[in-house]
Amino acid sequence: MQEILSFIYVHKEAIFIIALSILLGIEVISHVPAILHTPLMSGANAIHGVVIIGAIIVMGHADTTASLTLGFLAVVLGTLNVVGGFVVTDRMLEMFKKKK
Amino acid sequence: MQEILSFIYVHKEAIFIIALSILLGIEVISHVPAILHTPLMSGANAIHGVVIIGAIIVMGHADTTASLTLGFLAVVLGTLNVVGGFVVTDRMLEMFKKKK
Amino acid sequence: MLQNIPTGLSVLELIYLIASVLFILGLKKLSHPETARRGNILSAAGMIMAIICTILFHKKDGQPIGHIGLILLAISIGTFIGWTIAVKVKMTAMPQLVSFFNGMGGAAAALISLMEFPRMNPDLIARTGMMNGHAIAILLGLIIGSVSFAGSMIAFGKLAEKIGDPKLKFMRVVNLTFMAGILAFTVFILTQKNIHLENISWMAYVLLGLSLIYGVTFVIPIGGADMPVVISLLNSFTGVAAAMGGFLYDNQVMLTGGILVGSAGTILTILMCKAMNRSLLNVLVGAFGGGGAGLDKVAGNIKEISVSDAAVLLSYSQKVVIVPGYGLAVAQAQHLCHEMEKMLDEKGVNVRYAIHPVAGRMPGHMNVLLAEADVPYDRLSESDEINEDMPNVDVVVVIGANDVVNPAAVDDPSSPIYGMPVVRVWEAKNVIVMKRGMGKGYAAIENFLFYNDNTRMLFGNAKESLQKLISEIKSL
Amino acid sequence: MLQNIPTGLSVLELIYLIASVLFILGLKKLSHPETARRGNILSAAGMIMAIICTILFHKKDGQPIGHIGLILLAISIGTFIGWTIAVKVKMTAMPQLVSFFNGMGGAAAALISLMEFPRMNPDLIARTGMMNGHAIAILLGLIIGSVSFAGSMIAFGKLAEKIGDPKLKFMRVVNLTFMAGILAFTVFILTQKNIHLENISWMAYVLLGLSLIYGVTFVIPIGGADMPVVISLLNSFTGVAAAMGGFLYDNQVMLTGGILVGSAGTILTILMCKAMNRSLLNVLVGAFGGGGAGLDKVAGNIKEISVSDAAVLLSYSQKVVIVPGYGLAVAQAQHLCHEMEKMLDEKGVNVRYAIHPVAGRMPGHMNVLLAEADVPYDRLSESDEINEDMPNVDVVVVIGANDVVNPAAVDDPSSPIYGMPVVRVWEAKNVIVMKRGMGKGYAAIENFLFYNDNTRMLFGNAKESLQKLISEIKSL
Ligand SMILES: NC(=O)c1ccc[n+]([C@@H]2O[C@H](COP(=O)([O-])OP(=O)(O)OC[C@H]3O[C@@H](n4cnc5c(N)ncnc54)[C@H](OP(=O)(O)O)[C@@H]3O)[C@@H](O)[C@H]2O)c1
Ligand SMILES: NC(=O)c1ccc[n+]([C@@H]2O[C@H](COP(=O)([O-])OP(=O)(O)OC[C@H]3O[C@@H](n4cnc5c(N)ncnc54)[C@H](OP(=O)(O)O)[C@@H]3O)[C@@H](O)[C@H]2O)c1
Repeated sequence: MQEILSFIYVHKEAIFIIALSILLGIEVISHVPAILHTPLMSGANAIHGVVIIGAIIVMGHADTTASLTLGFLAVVLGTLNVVGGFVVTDRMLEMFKKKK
Repeated sequence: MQEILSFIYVHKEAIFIIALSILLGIEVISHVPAILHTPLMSGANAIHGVVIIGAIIVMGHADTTASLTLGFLAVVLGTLNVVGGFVVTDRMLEMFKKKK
Repeated sequence: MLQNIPTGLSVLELIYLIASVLFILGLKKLSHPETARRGNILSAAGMIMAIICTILFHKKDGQPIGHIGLILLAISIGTFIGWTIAVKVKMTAMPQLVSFFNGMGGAAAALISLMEFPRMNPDLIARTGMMNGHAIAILLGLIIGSVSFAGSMIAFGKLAEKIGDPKLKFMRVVNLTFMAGILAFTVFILTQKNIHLENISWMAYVLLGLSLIYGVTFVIPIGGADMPVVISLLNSFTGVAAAMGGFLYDNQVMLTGGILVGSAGTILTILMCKAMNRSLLNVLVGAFGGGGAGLDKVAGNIKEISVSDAAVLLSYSQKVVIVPGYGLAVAQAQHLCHEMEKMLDEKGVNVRYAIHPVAGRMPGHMNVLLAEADVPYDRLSESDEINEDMPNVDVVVVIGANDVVNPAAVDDPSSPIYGMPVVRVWEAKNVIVMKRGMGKGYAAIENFLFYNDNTRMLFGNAKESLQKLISEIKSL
Repeated sequence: MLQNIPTGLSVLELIYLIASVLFILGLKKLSHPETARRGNILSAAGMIMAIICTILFHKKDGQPIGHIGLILLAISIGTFIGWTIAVKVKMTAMPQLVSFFNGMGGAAAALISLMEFPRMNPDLIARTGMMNGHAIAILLGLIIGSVSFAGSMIAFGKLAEKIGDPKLKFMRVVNLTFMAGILAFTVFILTQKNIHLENISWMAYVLLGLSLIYGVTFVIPIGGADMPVVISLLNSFTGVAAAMGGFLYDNQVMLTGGILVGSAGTILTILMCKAMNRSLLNVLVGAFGGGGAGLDKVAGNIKEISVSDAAVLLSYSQKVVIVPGYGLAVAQAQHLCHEMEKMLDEKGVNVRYAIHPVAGRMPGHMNVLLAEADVPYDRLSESDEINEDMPNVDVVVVIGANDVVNPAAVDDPSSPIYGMPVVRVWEAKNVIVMKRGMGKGYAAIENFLFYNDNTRMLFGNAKESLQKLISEIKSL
């Protein structure tokens, strides 16, 4: 219990940021029409590709060959998520645009 | 310039919290119907009464009579804002409730 | 590091988190009619939690909150006064009351800054000069808080009709000068280096003085009828000022709460302007507003109706719509209006009210007014709804409304209110307009509705006209 | 303190802030049809900014990012592969692709945790044992990331029809056991005190293994048709895993971005379930799903229609509505459908499509399908819109749809789909249903529409039936 409370105190800003982000996520999504569910899922999928930042940091400070290799893999996978995610979403949304 | 940049770095969490709160405020309010404008204004008015927390902190650590007096005044005014704000809002909203 | 944190501080942070979430949820619920009241209670709960736990658990450099007795006394006094005022004041005086309480919050924020200024950390100032987050937060809190305080008091005075609307064209120049002065002086303070705080404490008072004056000059020239918008703006100012305190004390609940109100208040201000089809700038600089008795330059035919004819027309109609406006509020004729509606209802007439969102002088003014007179909620319809059915309505009774029934909003692109949604009363079979004379409305423009073929005027103070109408209907 | 911060780090924080705001705005715009594409581009811009500036400006203990050449190589490889796949893959294979990319993100998060585990600060561990924020974030990132990876791969396989839907009742027990095991093991790791990291590094691998297996067993028993919901759920998992990385590196953009997706993804999952009138639990535990050919137990009259009669009926109608469903996608008959629609249009028939939000197997499936065949956007109407006009429609052609036109949703409270909004085709003057036989739809329930008086069945694979119909109409 003590540990959890101290944890909260030390990370208070991060916890606030988390709470606010959760509320924002809910707020922003809650009125989306059903036909946009799939592109939205795909777009959100691309955004969590932000994990690539972590992969870059890990790889950028890797000191052994093993960790460099794993880091390399992480960056490749993260990039896949980002690039694939955004491109696929764009393709889907292109289908929805009004044709003249 | 340098000072502003350092400022940003030192207060990065606070700045994130500010940015997220701004977006939340916008998001939450943007669909309010016109008849609720006045009660909403009043309700928001009550919430910024949170300034009373600051007043309590100042007064709680006051060391001179002068600052104690000012602090006392600040707490009284802050309380006015909080209590008056919430009660007035509640009275207004009572008027809107469906009568049977 | 982890073990040394006192439990109280952690609990406090947790409570602050919960309070912030409650503020957000409260605000969210406040913006939907069915949940609004619960939303207000939620935020209040968050506030109470935050206050109690601050007193119990807050520590500064290991010191707990002192003077608890006095603090509780201050809170009791504030609660007593605030509660009494809030409960006693008449419903129609609500807007000025909101303004008053808003001013109190602004004053509290300014006072906090004033006290923190001489207490700034000398080490920090030795290292960075005055250009640091602490000093910026203090100065901003001071400026914004005092502008909000002074401005709110003026707005309060205007709404309570203790302060008039002087037509001061030069005020715009004065205002800009003041704003520039405050800005320059703030920059001057922030660029001080290698100074002793005692030597510059007076500057805080000068800044306070300037800001208070600016608050007055900012609001004075704006028309009384625009005060709801101004109050909403000052409301968001106070929010920002409170957030500065949060920055100062590294206090997240003040930060979130304050900024939330700051941003929500700004949006609300814009929404209120939009509902009147004006821009915020237009309101602040004051292109129109204040209303007044206008000269009748239009050569047209005004057709009056006698009270007895009006009574007959109403009693033998099937569908009647009442459009209340600012004049009804001025005349305080809401109770008579309800009485007439009940009488017609008993005669089998279908009576509804068309509520325009910006009828009156504050959003929801008509709802509050009619609710005070116990008009059943389901009789009130939004104007859009009624508009669809308008051609089937036999008689529309416009009581003290003007701009919200002006056809120019629909058919005259050169009109300043063009594009504003209005109640399209002219589409009904008959229109009876009750007002004192040919006075203009808030927007101070001509209304051609009064010259229409199917419009009949019933001149006189709304209260008296209604009284006569009621006794006439009774005697039928 | 203030002066010693390198400019790069401050710029980086600023960029992170901007990127986070762009993510939020992007997501917001993504949820409105007109702005969706711009929203996606906004988030992408934020991402690119964040990546570039991290490489340029990030510092850890004063050390800048190293191995930049290799990093750029890795990014190039990832970009090349990702782009190629994303551009080449057929529109109809989109859902599995999303699942695949989602898995990649999960794997990256798990890898990061795996590498950070042995690098934890020994001082911290000496002081607090494993129970600290750092360790918790690492372990959560590892677990959630690998579950998301493994689960997404299975979902991918199911949608690509490489993995079937085994009916494994006992899986529920297996799953709960695994979940409990992972939980217990995590708590075990976290309660270690006074240990050397080298001695427990193997535990991270065990946890990884357990989580991967759980990811598989979690998704395997869920029906293929429910995969969109599962992917959405795993999507929000990956978001949370990414946020853990943000916690680890005190990196706000990862934190905001990850949590944002975590919460938005969860809401989206729930909305998707709602659109199918089911609960999330029901989807995960799998009450129905998988569809299949059902036995016809209803004694009723099925009336068939010949291709030539159908052609005549359609050609001489004024208003025709096409209701496409999953069968149209299976038969890949969208191009033929468009051809028929054009031919009818040339004959002066007013043809529209009624798009049900959950027709097909992913939200918006029909929009994507018909857009692929170049059906003009303004021919597509939402089912609610069409419903109002239904009594005036001469012929409704149901092509491979079943559940979305089931009257039980409206009039049979005992039906599992009761309350789901449907296209009320039975209110039209005539209904032609094109499907292969009496097979049931996704919900595996009977559809009494087929037995209605004004319903005619046109049995056969949608592609072939349409082909015949077209040549018939041509020859008229
Ligand atoms: N609701 C808000 O939030 C808000 C805020 C600020 C501004 N406004 C503006 O206020 C206006 C509201 O429109 P409205 O139609 O309600 O009012 P209005 O256009 O201001 O017209 C009020 C009319 O009532 C008549 N009147 C005044 N006292 C009366 C009395 N004792 N008995 C009978 N009639 C009386 C006046 O004519 P006589 O002098 O001939 O009697 C006047 O023309 C809009 O222009 C709106 O934009 C609204
Ligand atoms: N859109 C989503 O996001 C989503 C996600 C998951 C689940 N779902 C669910 O999926 C269902 C969608 O409804 P729906 O009406 O589109 O589809 P459905 O109810 O699944 O019915 C599809 C029908 O198409 C027929 N069919 C199959 N292949 C065919 C072919 N080659 N040619 C002609 N007909 C063929 C089948 O009958 P025969 O075998 O007799 O031909 C079947 O009855 C709903 O229950 C919904 O809740 C939707």
